[in-house]
Amino acid sequence: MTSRVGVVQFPGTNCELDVIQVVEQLGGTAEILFHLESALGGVDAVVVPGGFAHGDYLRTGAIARFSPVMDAVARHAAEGGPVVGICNGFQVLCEAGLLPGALQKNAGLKFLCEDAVLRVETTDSALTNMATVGQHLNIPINHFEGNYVCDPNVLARLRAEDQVVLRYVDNPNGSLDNIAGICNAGRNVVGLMPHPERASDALLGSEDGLVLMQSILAACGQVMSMPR
Amino acid sequence: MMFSVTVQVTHLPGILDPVGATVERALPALGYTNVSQVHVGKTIRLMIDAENVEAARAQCEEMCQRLLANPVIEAFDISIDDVVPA
Amino acid sequence: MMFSVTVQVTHLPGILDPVGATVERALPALGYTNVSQVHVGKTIRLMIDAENVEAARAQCEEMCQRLLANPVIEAFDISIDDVVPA
Amino acid sequence: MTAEPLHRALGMTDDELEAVVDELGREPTHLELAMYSVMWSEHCSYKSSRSHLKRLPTEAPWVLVGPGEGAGVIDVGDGIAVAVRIESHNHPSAVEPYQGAATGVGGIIRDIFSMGARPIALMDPLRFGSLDDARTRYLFEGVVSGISGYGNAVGVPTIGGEAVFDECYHDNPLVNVFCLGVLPHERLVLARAEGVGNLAVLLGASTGRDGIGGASVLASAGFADADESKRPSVQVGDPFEEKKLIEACLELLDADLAIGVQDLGAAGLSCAASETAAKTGAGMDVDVARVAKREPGMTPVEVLTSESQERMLAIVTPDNLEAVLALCERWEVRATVVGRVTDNARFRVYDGLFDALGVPGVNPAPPHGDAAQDASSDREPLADVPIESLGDGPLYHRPLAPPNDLHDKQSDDPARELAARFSDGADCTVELLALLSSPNVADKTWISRQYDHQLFLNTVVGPGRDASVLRLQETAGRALALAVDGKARFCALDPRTGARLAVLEAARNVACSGARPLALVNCLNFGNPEHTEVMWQFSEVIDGMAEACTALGLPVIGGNVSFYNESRGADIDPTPVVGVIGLIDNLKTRPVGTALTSGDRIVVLGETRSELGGSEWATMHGLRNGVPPIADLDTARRLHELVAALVVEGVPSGIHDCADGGLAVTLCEMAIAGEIGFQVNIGGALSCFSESASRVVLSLAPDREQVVLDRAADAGVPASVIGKADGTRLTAEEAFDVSLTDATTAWRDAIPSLMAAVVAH
Ligand SMILES: Nc1ncnc2c1ncn2[C@@H]1O[C@H](COP(=O)(O)OP(=O)(O)O)[C@@H](O)[C@H]1O
Ligand SMILES: [Mg+2]
Repeated sequence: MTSRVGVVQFPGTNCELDVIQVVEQLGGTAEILFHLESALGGVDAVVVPGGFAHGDYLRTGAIARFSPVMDAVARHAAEGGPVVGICNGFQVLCEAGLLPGALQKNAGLKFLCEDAVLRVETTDSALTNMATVGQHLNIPINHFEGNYVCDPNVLARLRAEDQVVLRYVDNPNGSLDNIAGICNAGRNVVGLMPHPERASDALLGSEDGLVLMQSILAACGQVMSMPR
Repeated sequence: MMFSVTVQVTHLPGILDPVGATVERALPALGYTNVSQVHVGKTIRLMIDAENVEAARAQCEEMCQRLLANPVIEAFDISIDDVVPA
Repeated sequence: MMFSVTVQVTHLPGILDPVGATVERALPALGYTNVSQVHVGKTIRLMIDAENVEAARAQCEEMCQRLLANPVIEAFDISIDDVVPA
Repeated sequence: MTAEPLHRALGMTDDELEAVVDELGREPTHLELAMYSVMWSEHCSYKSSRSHLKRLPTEAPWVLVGPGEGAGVIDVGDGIAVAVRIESHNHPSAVEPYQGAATGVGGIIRDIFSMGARPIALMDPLRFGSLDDARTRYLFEGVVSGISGYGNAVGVPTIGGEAVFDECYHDNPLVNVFCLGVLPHERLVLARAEGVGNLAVLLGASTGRDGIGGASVLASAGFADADESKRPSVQVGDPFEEKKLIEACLELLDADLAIGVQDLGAAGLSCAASETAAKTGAGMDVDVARVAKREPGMTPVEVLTSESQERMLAIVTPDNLEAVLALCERWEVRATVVGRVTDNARFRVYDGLFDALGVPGVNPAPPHGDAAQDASSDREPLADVPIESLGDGPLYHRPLAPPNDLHDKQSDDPARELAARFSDGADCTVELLALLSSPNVADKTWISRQYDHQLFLNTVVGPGRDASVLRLQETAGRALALAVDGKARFCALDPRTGARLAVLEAARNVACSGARPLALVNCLNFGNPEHTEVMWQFSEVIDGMAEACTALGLPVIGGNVSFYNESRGADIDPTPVVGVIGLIDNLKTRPVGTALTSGDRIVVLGETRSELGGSEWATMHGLRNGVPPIADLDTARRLHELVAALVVEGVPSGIHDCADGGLAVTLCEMAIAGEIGFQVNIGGALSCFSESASRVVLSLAPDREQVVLDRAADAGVPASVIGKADGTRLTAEEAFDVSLTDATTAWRDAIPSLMAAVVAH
C-alpha cells in the first residue's frame, strides 16, 4: 500500500507544495491538511512544513499551535504515528509541546539561506531510519530562528536518550550542541531546521534529502511498532 | 470594566538572548562603553474588559502561559496600569 | 553609579502594527473575546554606569535615537527604575 | 501671508487645475482635486515620459500582454505564460530602508498576481553610496533586511539581483524590485470592470493614513525639499496579509469567481477603482463608508488616496458575491463591497449610499482595534467626474538638451592618465586586489544568503552566477534564465551607449546559461525631469534601449519610470536597469558554472580594446570621464547566439561573462569558483582592466579548443586562447601575480568586513 502523508497548511505556510512534490516523486501520496481540519483523514504520517505560519508573528509557531489540526496531530503522535516538522514545522512542534526546547534567532541575527552539512546521529527515528549513523548530508537551511535552546536537564536527556537526530558539522546559527534536529522519546515525532525537500533532485544541486524523505515514507508502515 | 494591561516578556535566566547579546557587543563601537547586561524582550499592551482587576489578572496570566509568552524560555510580568470605566 | 534602565519601544501612532493586529485576531479563537487594542513592542533592559541619573537618561535618549529604536516609526519611553551603588 | 492654493499644495500646476475645471465645467470639490492630483502625478500618469516611451519596441509573436497593464506577459510554451514586472521604491527606502524595501517587494508581487500569475521569483537591483559611509551601511543593511524579511515571509524566493555602490546615490539609494510569476494561459486576467451592476470588492488590509499623497508628493517632487509635514507617514509591510491575499486571489480566479483583480498601489482606491472601469468604458460608484478604516476620523480624501499596503480590488458578479466572501473568510482575508459598476462612464464617490440602498457585501463587524464606522447616508456624491479623465493625465514634451560639458567630459579619456601611471609591464597586483575587494566587484553572498532563493524547488541556478536559472516544472523541460543589469557609469558619459550596454550585458548573461533572450523589462531611474539634461538623458536612454532591443529581437514588455532622484540639487547618474528573461528549451542538466577546471584551456570570445571610460578601475582612481566602450549590436547578437549554442551543447566546462573590472576580474572570479589558478597573457593593465563589451571567457577541455575556435570563426566572433587553468597562483604575464588564497580572501571578505561595523542611524 502506498504511504499517505498529510501535509499541514496554516495561513502563511509556504513549503507545503514542495513537500508534496517530493513525497509523490518517491511514490507516496500526499494531501493538504488545512489548519481548520479537526481530523487527519486517515493519513499514515504528518509533515508540518516550512514557511511562516500566521506570519511567525509574536513568536514562530505561537499562534499556529492552537489550530484545530494540531490537536489531531497531537493525537496521531500520541498513538505513535510519524510526525515530522521541517523548519517552521519544527518551531510549531516545539511550541505545541510535542518536542522539547525552543528555537531562537540565529546567533548572527541574520536570516540564513545556504547549504549546510549535517551528520546523522541516530537512525532510530521516523526521519532517519533509512540513513546511516555518521553519514554526512548536504541539505540547505533557510531560517531566521533556528538557534535551538533548551534547559540543561532537557539537553542531558536528549543526549542520554539518543534523541539528537541530526547535528550541523559547522554550526551556522548558534544552536546548542550543534543540534539541527531532535526527536521525542517515542522517536516518532521529529523536528529539523534544514529542508530535506530542497535537496531532492540533482538539478537543484543535491539529492541528499531524499534519504530523509524516504525514511518518513518508510516510517508509515511501522507505525504500530513505534515505541510509545 | 476596562483595564489597560502591559505585559513584559523576558528570557528566563540561563537562556541565551541573542538579540541582547548582539546589542551589547555593538554598543562600545558607538562609544558606549558603560553599558552592560543588555536584554531585549517584548512588551505587549492590550485592553481587557473584565469584572474586576483580579479577573483581568487571572485571564492575562492564562493568556501569557498559553500564547503571549513561551514558558520554556520566557518569563513574563503583568502590570495592570490603570482602570478606565467601560 | 549604576542605573538600571528599562526602555519601552512602541510604534508611533498611525503606524501599522501587524503583529499586534494578528495576535488580536487570534485571541477570540482561544476563547478570549474581551481583549482589544493589542500592541506588540520591544522592551530593552540594561545597566548603565553614569555620573548621575540625568547623564544616564541623556545617554539612553541618544542610544535610542541611534540604535535601540527607529525614530521614523517608533516611539520610546525610558524609565530609570532604581539606583544600585556601583 | 496668503495660504498656498489647494491645488498647489497637492502638487498640481495652475494649468493642470485649469484642465480639471475645463473637464468638469465647474470648480472641483476637494475630493475631486485630490484624486486628480494623485492620478495626474508623474508617478501615475507618466506625463513627462509617455511621449518617449512609445519609441520602445514592444511586439513579438510570444508577447501576450505588453506594457500598460499590471505586468507584461509572454508565452513560454506548453500552455504556460510568465508575467514580469519591475518597479522602484527609491524614495520610501531613503526614509525608512527596511519598510521602504519591504513594501516595494509587496507592491511588485501584487502586480504579478493581479494578472492571475503565481509569483515565483524576485530579483533586487540596488544602488547605494559608498559603504565607507555609516549612513550608507545603515541604508544597505535596512534595505537588504527589508527584502529578506518581506520576501521570505510572503513566500516568494529572491533568486538574484544587483548591488552597485557609487557616490551619486549617497542620499538617494535606488531600490528596484523585479518579480516574475507563472500562469496557465487560461488564468490570464486583465483588470476590467465590465458589466453594469458588478461589484468591486476590496480585499485585505484596512485603510490607514499611511502613504497619503505618496504618489504625488514623494515620487514627483524634489525629494529633499519636501518639508516634514508633506511627507506621508511611513508604510509598514505585512507579508502575512499579502501571503493570504495571494492565495485568496489565485483561488478566486481558479474558481472563476472574479472577473478580474486589481492591486491598490499608487493613488490607492482612486486609481484601482477608476482604472478597472475606465478600461471598458463603464462607470464606477464607490462608497467610502464601506471601506474599513484603521484610524478614526479619516476623511473621504484620505480614504480615496491612501496607499495602505496589502489591498486588492476584485470585480465580481452579484451572483458570485456570496462565494467570494466565503472564500475570503476561509483565508481570513477581509472582503467588503466598496464599489458598483455603472453604465454612465463617471467615477462617483459617496459616503453611506450603499447601506442606504441595501447594496450587499457590507464590511464584516469591525474587529477590535479598527475604528468604528461612522455611517452617514448622504446620497449626494462627494465626487462626480468623467471616469476616463482621471487616467488621462496631461502629456508633457519637456525641453531637453545635452549638458554643456558633454564634449569636454567625453574627450577626457582616462586611459591617458592611467597609461602614465601604469606603464607597460608595470605590476598591477595591488590594483587587482583593490578591484576584487571593491564592493561593486566583491562577492555578494552577504546579501543573497539572507534571501530564501530556493522555495518552490525551481532554482537550478541561484544568486552568484551570470544569470539565475529557474526550471518551469509546468512545462516539458523548459527553463528560464534571468538577469538584471544597469550600467549607470556608462550612461553618465553617454546615455545612449550606456543603455545599449545594459541591454547587451543582461542578454549576454542570459546567453551564458544557454538561453535565448525573449523579453525585457526596464526600470528607469532618473533625476529631475524639469532639468533639460535629465530629459535629454532620458530620451537618449530610450533610443539606445530601443536600438539594442530591436537588434536583439527583444520586445520591451513593461517598465517603470522613477524621476526626481536627486538630492541637494544634484541628479543621480541616469540609471536604467533592465531585466532580461531568456528561455532554455530543454534543460536536462544544470547549466555549466563559472568555475575553471584544472588543465583546461582558457579562451576569450570577443575583442578587447583599451576601453576604460566609466570602468570600475578608472572610477577607483577618481577618473570619471571619457566615453564608454563601443556597443556594437550586430557583433553582440552573433556572440550571444554562439555562446548559447555552445552552452546547450555542453561544450565549455566553465563560462563567465566579462564585465566590471574586465578580463582580470572575470578570470579571478572563475579561478575562485574553481579553486584553481591560471596562467594567461592578456596584456598590460590597460587591456586587462578594460571593460570592452561583448566578451565571454570559456574554460575548455583541451580537446574542445579547436571546435570553439572554428565555431567562433564561422560565427564571425573574434576568439583567442589566452592561457590555461592550473596551480594555485593567478598569473597574467606583464600584469599581475597573486595567490589564489589572497585573491579569494579579498573578494569574499570585502562586504562582510565592511558590514561587520556597527550599523546605527
Ligand atoms: N542585491 C542582490 N540580491 C541578490 N543577488 C545579488 C544581489 N547583488 C548581486 N547578486 C548576485 O551576485 C551575482 C553577481 O552580480 P553582478 O556582479 O551584478 O553580476 P554580473 O556582473 O554578471 O551582472 C549575480 O548572480 C547576482 O544575482
Ligand atoms: Mg551586473
